[in-house]
Formats: sequence, structure tokens, C-alpha cells
Amino acid sequence: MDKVQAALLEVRDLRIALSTRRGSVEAVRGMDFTLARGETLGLIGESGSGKSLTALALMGLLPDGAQVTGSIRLDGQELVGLADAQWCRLRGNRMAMVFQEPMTALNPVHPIGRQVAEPLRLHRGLSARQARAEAIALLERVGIQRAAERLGAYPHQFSGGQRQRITIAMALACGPDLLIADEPTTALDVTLQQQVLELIQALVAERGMALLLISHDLAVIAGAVQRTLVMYGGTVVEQGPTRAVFSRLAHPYTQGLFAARPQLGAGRVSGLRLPTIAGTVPELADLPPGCPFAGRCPRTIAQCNAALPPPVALGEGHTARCIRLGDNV
Amino acid sequence: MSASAPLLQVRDLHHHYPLPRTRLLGPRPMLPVLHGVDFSITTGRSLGVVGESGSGKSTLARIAMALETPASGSVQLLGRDLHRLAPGALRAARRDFQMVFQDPYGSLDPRQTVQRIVTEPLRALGRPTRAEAAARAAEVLAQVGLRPGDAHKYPHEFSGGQRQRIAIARALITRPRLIVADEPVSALDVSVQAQVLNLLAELQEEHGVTYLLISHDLAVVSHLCDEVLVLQGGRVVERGAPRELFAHPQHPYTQSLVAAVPRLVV
Amino acid sequence: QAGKKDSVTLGMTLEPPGLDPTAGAASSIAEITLYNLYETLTKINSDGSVSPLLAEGWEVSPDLKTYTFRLRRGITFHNGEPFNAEAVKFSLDRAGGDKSTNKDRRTFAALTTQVVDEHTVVVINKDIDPDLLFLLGQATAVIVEPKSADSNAAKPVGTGPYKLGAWSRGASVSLLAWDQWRDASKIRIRRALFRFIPDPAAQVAALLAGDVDVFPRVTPRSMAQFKGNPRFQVLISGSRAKTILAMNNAKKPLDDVRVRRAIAAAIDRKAVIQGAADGLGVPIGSHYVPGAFGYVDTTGINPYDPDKARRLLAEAGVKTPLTLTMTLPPAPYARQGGEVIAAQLAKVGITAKLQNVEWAQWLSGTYGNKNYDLTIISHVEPLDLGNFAKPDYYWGYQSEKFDQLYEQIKNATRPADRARLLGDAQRLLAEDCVHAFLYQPQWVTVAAKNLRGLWKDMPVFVNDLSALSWA
Amino acid sequence: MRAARLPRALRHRSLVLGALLTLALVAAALLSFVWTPWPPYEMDMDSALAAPSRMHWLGTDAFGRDVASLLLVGARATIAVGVIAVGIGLAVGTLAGLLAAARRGWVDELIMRVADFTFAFPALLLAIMLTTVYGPGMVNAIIAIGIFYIPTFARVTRASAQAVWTREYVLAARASGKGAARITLEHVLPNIAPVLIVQATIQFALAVLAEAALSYLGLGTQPPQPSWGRMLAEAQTLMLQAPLLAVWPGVAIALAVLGLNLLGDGLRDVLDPRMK
Amino acid sequence: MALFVLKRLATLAATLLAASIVVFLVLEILPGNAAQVLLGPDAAPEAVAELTRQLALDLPAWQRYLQWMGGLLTGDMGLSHAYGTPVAGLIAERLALTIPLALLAMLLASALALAAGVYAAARHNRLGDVGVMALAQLGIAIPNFWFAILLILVFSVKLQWFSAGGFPGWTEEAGGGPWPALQALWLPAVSLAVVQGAILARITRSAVLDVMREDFVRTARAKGLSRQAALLRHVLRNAMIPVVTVMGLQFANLLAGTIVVENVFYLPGLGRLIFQSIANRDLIVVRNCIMLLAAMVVLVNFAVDLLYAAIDPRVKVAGA
Ligand SMILES: Nc1ncnc2c1ncn2[C@@H]1O[C@H](COP(=O)(O)OP(=O)(O)OP(=O)(O)O)[C@@H](O)[C@H]1O
Ligand SMILES: Nc1ncnc2c1ncn2[C@@H]1O[C@H](COP(=O)(O)OP(=O)(O)OP(=O)(O)O)[C@@H](O)[C@H]1O
Ligand SMILES: [Mg+2]
Ligand SMILES: [Mg+2]
Repeated sequence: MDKVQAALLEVRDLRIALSTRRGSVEAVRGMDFTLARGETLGLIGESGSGKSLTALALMGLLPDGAQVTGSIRLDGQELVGLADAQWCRLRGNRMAMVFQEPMTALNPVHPIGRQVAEPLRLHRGLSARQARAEAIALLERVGIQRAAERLGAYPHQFSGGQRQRITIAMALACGPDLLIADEPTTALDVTLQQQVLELIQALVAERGMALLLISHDLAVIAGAVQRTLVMYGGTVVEQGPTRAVFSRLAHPYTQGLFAARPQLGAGRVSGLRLPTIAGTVPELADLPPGCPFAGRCPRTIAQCNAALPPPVALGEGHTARCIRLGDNV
Repeated sequence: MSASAPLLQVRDLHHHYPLPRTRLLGPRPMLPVLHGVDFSITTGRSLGVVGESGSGKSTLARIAMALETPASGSVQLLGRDLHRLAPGALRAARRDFQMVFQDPYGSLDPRQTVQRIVTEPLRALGRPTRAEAAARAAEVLAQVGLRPGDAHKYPHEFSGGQRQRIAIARALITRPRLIVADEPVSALDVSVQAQVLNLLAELQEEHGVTYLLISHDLAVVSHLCDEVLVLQGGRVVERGAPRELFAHPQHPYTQSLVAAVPRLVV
Repeated sequence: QAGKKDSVTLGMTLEPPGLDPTAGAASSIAEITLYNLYETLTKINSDGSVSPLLAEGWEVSPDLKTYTFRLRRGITFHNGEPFNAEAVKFSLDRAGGDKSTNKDRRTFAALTTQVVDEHTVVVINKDIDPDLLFLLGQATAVIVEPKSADSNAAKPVGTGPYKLGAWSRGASVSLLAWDQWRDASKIRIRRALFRFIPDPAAQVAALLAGDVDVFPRVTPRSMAQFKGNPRFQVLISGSRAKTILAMNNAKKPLDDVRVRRAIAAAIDRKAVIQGAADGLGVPIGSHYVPGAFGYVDTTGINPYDPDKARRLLAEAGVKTPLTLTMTLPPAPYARQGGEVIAAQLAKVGITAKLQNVEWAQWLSGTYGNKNYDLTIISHVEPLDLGNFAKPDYYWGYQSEKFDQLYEQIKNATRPADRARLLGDAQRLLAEDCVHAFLYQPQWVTVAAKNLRGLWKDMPVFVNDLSALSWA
Repeated sequence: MRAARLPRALRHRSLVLGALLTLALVAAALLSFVWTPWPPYEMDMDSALAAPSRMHWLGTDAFGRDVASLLLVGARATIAVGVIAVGIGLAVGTLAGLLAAARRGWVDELIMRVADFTFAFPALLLAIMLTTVYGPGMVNAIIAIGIFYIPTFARVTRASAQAVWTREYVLAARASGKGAARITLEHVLPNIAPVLIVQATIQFALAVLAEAALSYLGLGTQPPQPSWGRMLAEAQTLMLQAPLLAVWPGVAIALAVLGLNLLGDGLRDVLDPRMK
Repeated sequence: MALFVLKRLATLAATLLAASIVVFLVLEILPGNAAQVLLGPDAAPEAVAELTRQLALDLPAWQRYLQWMGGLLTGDMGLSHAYGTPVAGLIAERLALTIPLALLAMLLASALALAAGVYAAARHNRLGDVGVMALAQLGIAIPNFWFAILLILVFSVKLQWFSAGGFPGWTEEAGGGPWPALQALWLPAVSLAVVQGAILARITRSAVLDVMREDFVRTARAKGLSRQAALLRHVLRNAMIPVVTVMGLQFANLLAGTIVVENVFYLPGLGRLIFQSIANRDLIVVRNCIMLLAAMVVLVNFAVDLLYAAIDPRVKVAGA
């Protein structure tokens, strides 16, 4: 069996329309990607570019009034248009999610043992005792010390890093095939961030899960995933092996993103400015029909506004949506 | 005053917070937060403070801003001990030091227009006429790169980066000598973060503003600051110029901090 | 259904504070206890006449001062103690004694009771009072048993046909027929339940739902619902009560008889009766009611005439609008009547400021401190002309002429003289226009169709259970 | 700014409906000063309890007074009760709540304990005691209801104000040298206003009902002055003979209450600059 | 936790002491006296004076206050002026009705409100929501005395399912029993519950809506819980926190609201006892009743605080 060949997740032309006060707008416009078992995929991009919406669409948890079109296949099964009861059988079982804010992602009034055991009882039909034993094992695996004693403790009795570990334990409970982590470390400080990321990577390696990691921290993505998607304005503007994307920096937006990072250890240089991307992200309803980055991009030409540029192949699965890739400016 | 004289001088700061009583008649237990923090900043330079969550960074900022009274120690701005000033004098002195907060969403009153927000420190200091206030507002908004028309909008109509600019404009309006910025860019996207950092640098170079910059992002601190303090558990464990400090951390805590920073090795 | 027919449920508006009529004046006490739990020497009948009860018979001396009662034999109290002359002497002495809290204490204080033998007592009255036999049939004159007398409020002991069953405070009092009563076999109603229902709408609902069988003195407004209903009988009975618009005769400008006459002339009694009592009342012109001994019709003395009222006010030199306060106790007749009268007075230039007061406030403010101009009140005491002779009564009425007249009435031993004098007194009060005399109220009793034995008229408040039966 | 907000307000459906109903209430009260179909206090015993007709649009009451006229005049009492009672509660309660939130410590403790204490006397009891001491009547009833509202408003205010005090923009205001009083006035109050508006409209409704209950117990508005509550209380005894008599004031109260609630909800939305 | 309870109990005692002084003073101002009311206007003045002496109403105020307080401390509430029976017994009899009535009403209101509020929140902005909220609006606008009579007309007079009022008592010897007693409380409880339930329904709805927007609900859904399951297991308990506060506040209102309903259904409850006693100037009863009510309100709020701690584990930390 060739594991890498069999795509676990296959997303084709995913579009998400939201109903807002200004009418229906497309927040995600035509995403295509595949994810194999054991593969790790990173999603980076501007705030508001649709990263979280994509993740929620994969979990079937979009807010009321959001419309999904296109196709999402998990192991060949079409998920778009699935009834809620069937979604419930998948969620927490075959696919699981870790959220950004560890405090608000846990129910403050339930002990953590119960919250970790919940998916086990739900999907595996374990008895309370079995689920408890399993929960202890899980919590210990994510590094909660003396887990058995702390099952009855409430979320507020844990530190931020511990809470995030608990949410990870919860997500891993039923051994999902796909783990989606939406900015799992943004709320943590650097030392904790490192620990949590290492934990996730260890678990992915250990269990052969597929991982979709969302972050806007380029360094985090660089260290954690094999392939990367760069999103802007609801579309994937560049995708490919992480190494290739980060070294080639094909799309102007990717370039701008990289340039804007302050460098640790560079030290202060008077008069030095960080290169920035001019302008601000357009509102969803105001997104141009063409390249969403047009307008802010230094290379914009009239043609950019005409239509969404098609992905241009750059070798070994590396593509970018830009009509001026070859041009030097 | 000569450029090398310290603008802000903090001496042996101690602080603790009371915890809820555990016994009816016993003394309230205390949570120690700062243990003898000492530093000074020269006019026109920036000092960065880094440290893990809960190490007392924000407490330090609030004490430096005279928003909280320390248990002991002194904060001197231009030679005056802020915590010994009479309330009226302190209010007048606030002209010289202003603050920028972490959360660009929470630090602007959602029910006030940008003009009102930005001119708040002016109005707190005296009674500017409407025209004066408007003129000053337009001036600082221009300084931070916002359009004059933005003065009559509400905060929700701006992006995070723009809001942080509004917050900075508010801090600038009294032409302060010192700006204390508590995590001014942590909530921002990389591309927006760069805009704000540039703005801060520009203001310093053009107007000689002094910064006390608090952040947990070492890269941000190293980009903007001339000197860095590393705070752990309320103590300064290490200090120095960012370049040397992060290249050769001495204290084990600093070392672990630097090691934890994810690096982009391409 | 046969089982139900020996019990009856009566509705009452107010709950009595206790069951001792010698220690409280609330009419609700009498309504439950009189002739049921306790008995008196004489019995007042529906038509106002007096017949023997505990006394078999009596002789009255010609000077109306000495009364010799022959007591019934073989009677015991509920607790087994015998009823005899000693008990009578104890009861009457107690009612007039130093420790007495009997509201008619003054009447009893004038009596001296002598035991002649086991079954004969002589009662000597210091004053002349032709109505003494009537007074001895009232609830304040009940004969109590010496040992139990002080606990009567909660554990009543009397000689009546019924004993207290249970009193669930705030809700109901039940009475059970007492098997050892002298005529126990004649009692048809074995159990009577008094339920206290203050809300007029609830009273109607309780009757309609069959929760109560009879509601004596129900709020008149409710009557319409039952008039044409075959399940119910509606009894309208006369009373000895006088509903008046009392005026503070001592206070300016009401000390001027012209002003008082003007007020009386401004009032259309018909409309008042309609508004205050839903038409259930007979207009009166003085402090005396049709059907009472010596009644004369004085309604023509101060007839309804708004023009005259305005004229009188002008004559008296009163500047209109004249503002007067009118205190209104809580009873519906007062509150509703107040609205009607205020509207009528307004038409002649008198602004009546209505002040609704609680009963306790009325007693302390209006009655006690005489702090009022006008007030609407029903005087239910049957024979109370004497109040006009009291120097510091709340009306502030002072008339030597009337005082003399009243002295003569008290001393008149011949009925014909008394009748003439009473007529003079009524006319005098009407001419002096002491109050705006409004009407004699009529009580409405709504009862299940086949309940028999209800009193036709009600000179005193009483529910004579022993007379009741189901058809 | 004003002009920009107005059309937005007009598009808000519940606000418009609420405003219309509230306006109707105020208009009825104002109209009653200059015109009523019949003189409101004029009795006519012969046409008592008449059914609605062309003469008397809504029929007559037990004294033969025109119900429509009484309803119009009664609107005054309804407004007075609601406005004054809520006014007292709002003014004193909000002040106490703001003070408690601004001062913290023992001031807070004291204010809240006093509020608890006041709260321990249920509204009706308070009203009964007040009206027996100072005589029944609308004014005393209103004051009693108002006093009872003080702790309610104090609590609501304190809770929301405390939340505002933890916001960073308050810290920013302190950093620019503003004292507690100015911060309360400029930041806290505007930000808790929506909560207070909603609370006030709910309490207004409850005040109208409380007045009705007091009237039922004979302690509310005194005759001859009509109030909807008193009309309802009086109609209650005539439920079987003239059920419509209870319907009119009932409907009037319901509409007024509905209008105010809608208005409150709508105002909350419109006053929020974030809502577009 | 123990400290928390202790502190609250101390405040409770202080509150009640203050309440006793206020209550006593306010009632002192009331015009009129019990003896005059009991004996009526036609009574002989000597009789009134004698009764005043017997009731000890002629003592100076501070002596009566001390007597009252001294009695209370030894558990003796004194004798009712009007009934002449111990006040404690009177109140106990009335509480046997009022407390079950208030509880039943609260139970009804809560059940109704929770069901309606949760349903409306689940169908947010759809027809069901609008309908339920419109009903709630109506419920708030209906005075309870009026609704009570309506209930009586329909269920007692027309359908004859319940008696029109009255209370048979909880025991069989009083002519009642648990079942008839409960039946007698049904209609009064409903008429009390309507307004409170309507208010509570609105609060519940908005509380549920607020909690539904919380992140942990999304987490629960991400675990595979269905909408309903997430609502039941994760939303409800969190939404209860504001709802319980309001319920605590309402309980006080409910206790007082019983005065009106007790009047319509002629129930021998505490509210009517107070009302009647004020009318009779039976001030000793009034004082004790009000103190009792105040104590109950304070206790209920205290219970609400404890309930908070039971619902929300974070509260313990703040309190301890
Ligand atoms: N419930 C919603 N209703 C309307 N618009 C929404 C909703 N949720 C998200 N959006 C909009 O959709 C766009 C994409 O949002 P999304 O949360 O996916 O961004 P993101 O890439 O995750 O950003 P961030 O890095 O800030 O988390 C944004 O413009 C956002 O404002
Ligand atoms: N008002 C307060 N009362 C009690 N404890 C407080 C208070 N403010 C802060 N603390 C505590 O003091 C310690 C230091 O807090 P501070 O906010 O200064 O940390 P920080 O370094 O800014 O952390 P972060 O990076 O999370 O913002 C923390 O343990 C915090 O819980
Ligand atoms: Mg996101
Ligand atoms: Mg901080």
C-alpha cells in the first residue's frame, strides 16, 4: 500500500459564502488541495483571509448562514451537504480540531476529565470507567502530570499551556485520521508555544495522522509542516512544499509577508524600516474580481484586475497564482 | 537637559497584589510581583522588557505610568518622583508620558469617535477649544498616517493596524517625552505589525520620543530597542543591548527563551 | 347528594379577629357566633322584634328601670357547666366592669344585676332605655361561662346549638351542631363552614362554582349575575344602617347651616344609591330608617336642587370653588359613593378632594382627631340617635335643642310620646342638616335556590344557622 | 453624525414600531388635556355599563362614564407612574451603582449591602407601608415603586460598570489623567447605557403592572383620577357583567409595555455604533 | 468556603438587625391603634383604653422594641393583638401555604421559562422564536390579579376542574390533605408564574444565545456532539448563571406578589396576613412577618450565591 498516494482529504473548488449585512459575500473562493495520511500541511496568510473558515468548513462547523459549495472528500466520502447526524459521527472521531484560545475552548463548568472522556463515550461507547482510564492515559501522553488526580479539576485551575494540552488530548481521544489545529499556540508565550508544537508534531509522527496547521507565524509553519498553503483574500495564492515556498517566495504577497518580519538578533539599526505591504486588506464585499492582492501589490498591472490568475506550476507541486511571476520588477 | 541624562529612572521597585483572605481575621496573603526592579532610560532611546507571561511586565508598565502605586521604590520622570506628586501636579505631568496598550480592539472606546478618542489626553489636561482639539487631532492623525476624514469614524470601522495607529495618535497628542507601550503589536498580523513598528521608529527618530516597550516577542524588541531587560518572576535577570543579549544569552532563563523562538531557516 | 344536605358553606367578606363578641366589635364576630355559639337572654328577630331566648320571659317595671328575667332550665354550656343566674350576673357584670373591653361597656356599666334564685335575675338600669331588651339580644350581651370566658376568642364556650369545629385562620371557620343542645333534633344543618372571601370578583366566582352555598351581604355589584339565574335566590333585606355624608359641623365653613344645606341640596340621592350601592338603598332624610319605631319621612326637607345649592353658597358668602376634603374608608359604598358625590358637588362649585383611608386611619384621623371636612360612612348601630347628643363626637354637632329632645326621648315611657319625640328629633336633624343623609342600605344575600330559613331583614348582623335547612 | 444615524434608525423595524406605540401613548396623554370624546368625569347612571356604540366607542363604566375618555386620561397616570418610578430607580440606582463600581472597596461593599437591604422589602410591602403612613395615592405609590427599583438598577449598573472598568480604554483614560468621575461620565455611562435602557423599559412595564396591583389593593391612583391599572382593578369585579371593561385597559397596558420593550431593544441596537 | 459562608452569615445578621430597626420605626409612624380598630367607632372610650393597656400599647416605643427583640432572641414572637394567639403559630400556618405556593410558582415559572427560552434560542430569529417571545411579551403585560380571575372563570366556573379558591390545608383532619391542597394551589401558582415566567424566558433566551456563541460550544460540536446534545450538556449549565441570579431576585417579588393572588383566591397566606394585620394595626404580626420576609429574601440571595458556586466552579476561588 502506498500511503502517500491515497489522499485522505481532497478539497476541490471549495467556496464559502457568508451572508452579511451587505448581502452574500464569498469569503473563500475556490480552494483546491489534497492531504494524505501522515502528511502535514500548513496554512498561512493575512488575518481575515479565510483560514479559519476553511478549517471550520472541513469540520462542518461553519456559522449559520454560511453556504459551502465545491467538494470536500474524506477518504472518498463527500462531506459537502452531509446531514448533521452523519457529521456528528465524523467529528471528534475521524477528524478533530484544536482551537486557538485554550481558555475559552474548554467548558468552564465541567471537570476536564469529563471533557476529555466525552468523545470516547460518544464515539466509542466506552463505559464511564473505561473512558476514565483512557482519559488518564491521554492526559499523561500530552504531559499533564499526575493526570489521575487532576481529572476532577476545572479548566481555570490549569495554566494556559496545560489547557492547550488538554484540548489536544480531547482532539486526539478517538485517534482521528485528520487533526486540524487553528492557531493552537497564538495565545501562549514562546516557551509554551515551543512545547505545544513539539507535542503536536510528536503525536502526528507517532499516530500517522494528517495535520492541517493554521498559523500566521511563518517560523512556526516553517518548523512544523511539510507542505504550505499561502492564503490571501479567500484564495490560495501560493502552495507547495514548505521548503520550496519559503525559499522561492514566488508570489508577491508571500514576499511581502516575509519581508515584514522583524529579525531576531538583527539588532537595532537607526533609520532602518521594515518593508511593509502598502494599503489594507479589502473588505470581503469589496474584493476585486481579479487577483485579490492587486491594488496592494507593487507589480499590479491592469490585467491583474481582470480575472483571478490561474495557478502557475513552479515544479514538484509548487504553484502560485500570479500573472507576473516571471517578470522582474 | 542634556540628551544623555536619564528621562525615566526606576529605582528598586517592589510590588505585590493582595490575594483573597483565607482566614477571617488573619492578614491577607500577598502575591509578590516585582522584586527590586531598577533601570533608567535616556531621552530618545528605547528600552525593551521581555519575559514570560505573569513575570510582571504589565505591572511594571502600570507603575511606570503612575496608574498603580508601588509597595516601595520610586519612579522618576525628569527628576520628579511621580508617586510623590500631588494629584493635580501628576495630572499636569501626564502630558509628558503616555501609554499604548496591547489590545487595539479593547483600548478604544467603541462609542466614541476617533477624534474624541485621540483628543482625550488633551481634554484631560485642560479645556482645549473645539478648533484647537480638531487641529491637533488632524495633526497627530496625519503623523500616524491616517486620513483627516477618519476623525469622525468609530473604531469598529478600522482594521487592527489602523486602530493601533489611533492608539498611538492618542499617545502622541500631548507631545510626550515618554511612551510606555505594553505589547503594542502582539495582537497584529505580521504585515500590519511591520507598519506599526515602522511608525514607532519613525516617531522616535523625528520627534525624539522615548519608549518603554514591553513585548514577549524577542524579535520585535530586538528590532526596536537599544537596551533590553529580561524579567523573570519579577526580577531583572539579565540586561544589555539586544544584539549581544540574544546572540549570547548568559542567564539560563534568557537562554531558554531564546532557544524557544521558532526560527525561519531557509 | 343526600349527604351534602346537612351542611352549608357561607361566604363572608372579612375574617373575624377572634370569636369573642365581648372583646371585639367586628361585625364578622357576631355573624359567626351570635345565636350559633353563644346565646343571649333575648333574641332579636328578622323584623326587629324581641323574643325570649335564654330568658323564658320577663317583667319590666312601669318606670322601665327594673327587669326581672325568668331563665330557661336545664341548660348547660358546651363545657358541661350549668347555665344559671350566676352565669348571667357574671356575664353582665363583666361586660360593664373595670377590665371590660366590651364596646357597649357604658350600657352594661349602668346595669346592676341581682341573683334572685337559680333561675331568676333582676337587672336594674340606672338610666331609662326602652331598647334595653333589644340591646340584650345583641352579640355584646352574650352569656358566657365564668371559667372559660377569657379564652373565648380562640375557644368559644356558649350555650348555642353549635360548637366550634375548626378555625383555619385566614381561610375558614367551621361550626358543628352540638348534640346536647336543648332542641338538637330540630337542627337541620349539622355542619356550617364560613369561608372568608374579600375579593368581590372571587365572591361571585365562588358562588358560581358552587364553592359557597350562601353569601350574606355580598357586594351589591355582584347581584346582577344571579338575578335571572335559576340556581340561585337573591334576597334583598332592609337594615337599620344609615349611610351618610358626615360633615364636620365644628369646622368652617361647615359650621354654617347654609353651607351644609347647600351640600345636601347638591346631592342626588338616587344617583348616589345607584353608584354606591347599585340601586340597593332607600333614601333617608335624617338619621333614622324606614321601618324603625317612630320613623317619619324627612326626605323632602333637603331635596336635590343644585340651583338652590349654588344660591345657598352665595348667601353664605362662600367663594367657589370651595375645596373640602372627603375621607373615604375602604368599603366599596364609601369609595364608589365618594366618586359620585364628588362629581355632583363639582357641579355646584365644591371641589371635594377624595382621600382614601384605611379603616384604622379613618378611626384615628377622621373619627379620633376629627381631621376631616366630609366623610362617607355607614352607621350600622340600630339605635344611635344618642350620638348627636355626645358633646365631643366626631361630627362636632352641638344643639341644646336636640340635647333636651334626646333627654325627653330617654325618659319617655309611653310609646306614643316616644314616637312623637322621635319624629321631632328626626325633623330637627334634617333641618339642621347635620349631615347629608343619604340612604338606608339594603343587604343582598345570594343563596342556592333551595336553602330555606334565611332572614328576610337584618336589623343586626347574624346568620341564624339553626333556622336553616335544605329543601 | 445625527443625520447619518437617523435613516438607520428608521430602517430598524422594532424600533420604529416601538417608537410609534410609545408616541401613541404620549399623544393620548397629551390629547386628553385638550380633548376627550366625553367629559371624562361626567357620570350618567342611566347609561352605566353600556356596550360599545357610536355614542360611546368603547362603552361606559359602572358610573356611566365614557371608557374611551377615561383611557385617554388614564394614559397620563401610566406615563407618570412609569417615568417617575423608573426615573427614581434609574437616577439613584445608577448613581449608586456607578459609585460602587468606581470606588470599589468599602464604598462598594456598603452600597451593595444597603441595596441588598432595600431589596429585602418586596415592592408591594414597601408600597403598602408607605401608602399607609403617607396616605394612599399615586405619588406615594410611585415613590414606593421607585425606591424598590433602586437596588435593581444599582446592581445592574454596578455589574456592567465593573465590566467597563476592566476595559483597556478605561486604563487609557486613566493614563491620560482622567479622574474617576470623568471616566464614569465619559466612558462608563455611555457604554452601559444600552443595558440601562433595556432594563428601564422592562422596569417601566413592571411599574405599570405594579401600579395596577396597588390599585387593586386600593393603594394606587385615587378616584376620580383614572389610571389603566385602576380601571383594570375595577373592571375585575365586573368581569362577568362587562368583560370588555377589563379588555380595554388590559390591551392599552399590553400595547404600551410592548411598545416600550420594542423601543428599548431598538434603541440598544441603534445606539451601538458597531451595528450597521 | 467556610469563610465565605461565615462572612455572609455575619452580613445577614447585620442586615436583619438594621431591618428590624427600620421596620419598627416605620410601623411606629402608622396612624391608628389596634385597640380602636378592634373595638370600632361605637366602642366606649374606657373599653378602648383598657384594651390598649392590656395589649401593652401604652409603653414607650424603645421598651416595646426591646421587648420584641428580646422575645425574638428567645424565639418568642409574642401574641397577636387581633387574634390573641402566638404570632409564631399564625405565621407558621401561613407559611405552610405561602412557601409551597411561591415554590410551586417558581417551579412553574422556571420550567416554563427554561423550555420557552431554550426553544426560542434554538430557533433564533425563526418563527418559533418570534412566536414564543411575543407570548412572553404578552405574559409580562398581563396583571396577575386579572389573569387570576380569568383562570377562575375558565377552570372553576366554566369547566369546574378546580375550586374557585380557598385552601383546604395539608392534613386530612383539617379537611384537606396533600393532594387537595396541591390542587388548590395550582391556579394561584399559574397566575403568579405567568409574569415571572415571561421575564425569565426572555432572560433565558438571551443567556442561551450568549453561551451558544462561546468557543467551548464549538469545541463540543467539534467532538461530534449534535446541536441538541451540545445545548443540553454544555450550554444550559453555563446559561443558568445569569438565569439563577434573576430567579433569586424574582423570588422576593414572588413572595410579595402572593398578596394579590392570595386575595383573589382567598388563600390564607402570609401576604394576606400582612395586609390584614396592617389594616388591623396588628403591628406585632406585621413586624415579625416583614422580618421573616426580609430574612427569606436575604437567605434566598445567599442560596443563590451558593448555587452559583455549585454551577460555576470558578466562583469558589473568588469566594474562598
Ligand atoms: N460568522 C461570520 N459572519 C460574517 N463574516 C465572517 C464570519 N466569520 C468570519 N467572517 C469573515 O470571513 C473572513 C475570513 O475569516 P477567517 O476567520 O477565516 O479569517 P482567518 O484567516 O482565520 O483570520 P485570522 O488570522 O484573523 O484568524 C473575514 O473577513 C471575516 O471577517
Ligand atoms: N490587579 C491584580 N490583582 C492581583 N493580581 C494581579 C493583578 N494584576 C496582575 N496580577 C498578577 O500579577 C502577576 C504579574 O502580572 P502582569 O500582568 O504584570 O504579568 P505580565 O508579565 O504582563 O504577563 P502577560 O505576558 O501575560 O501579560 C500575575 O501573576 C498576575 O496574575
Ligand atoms: Mg482565524
Ligand atoms: Mg501583560
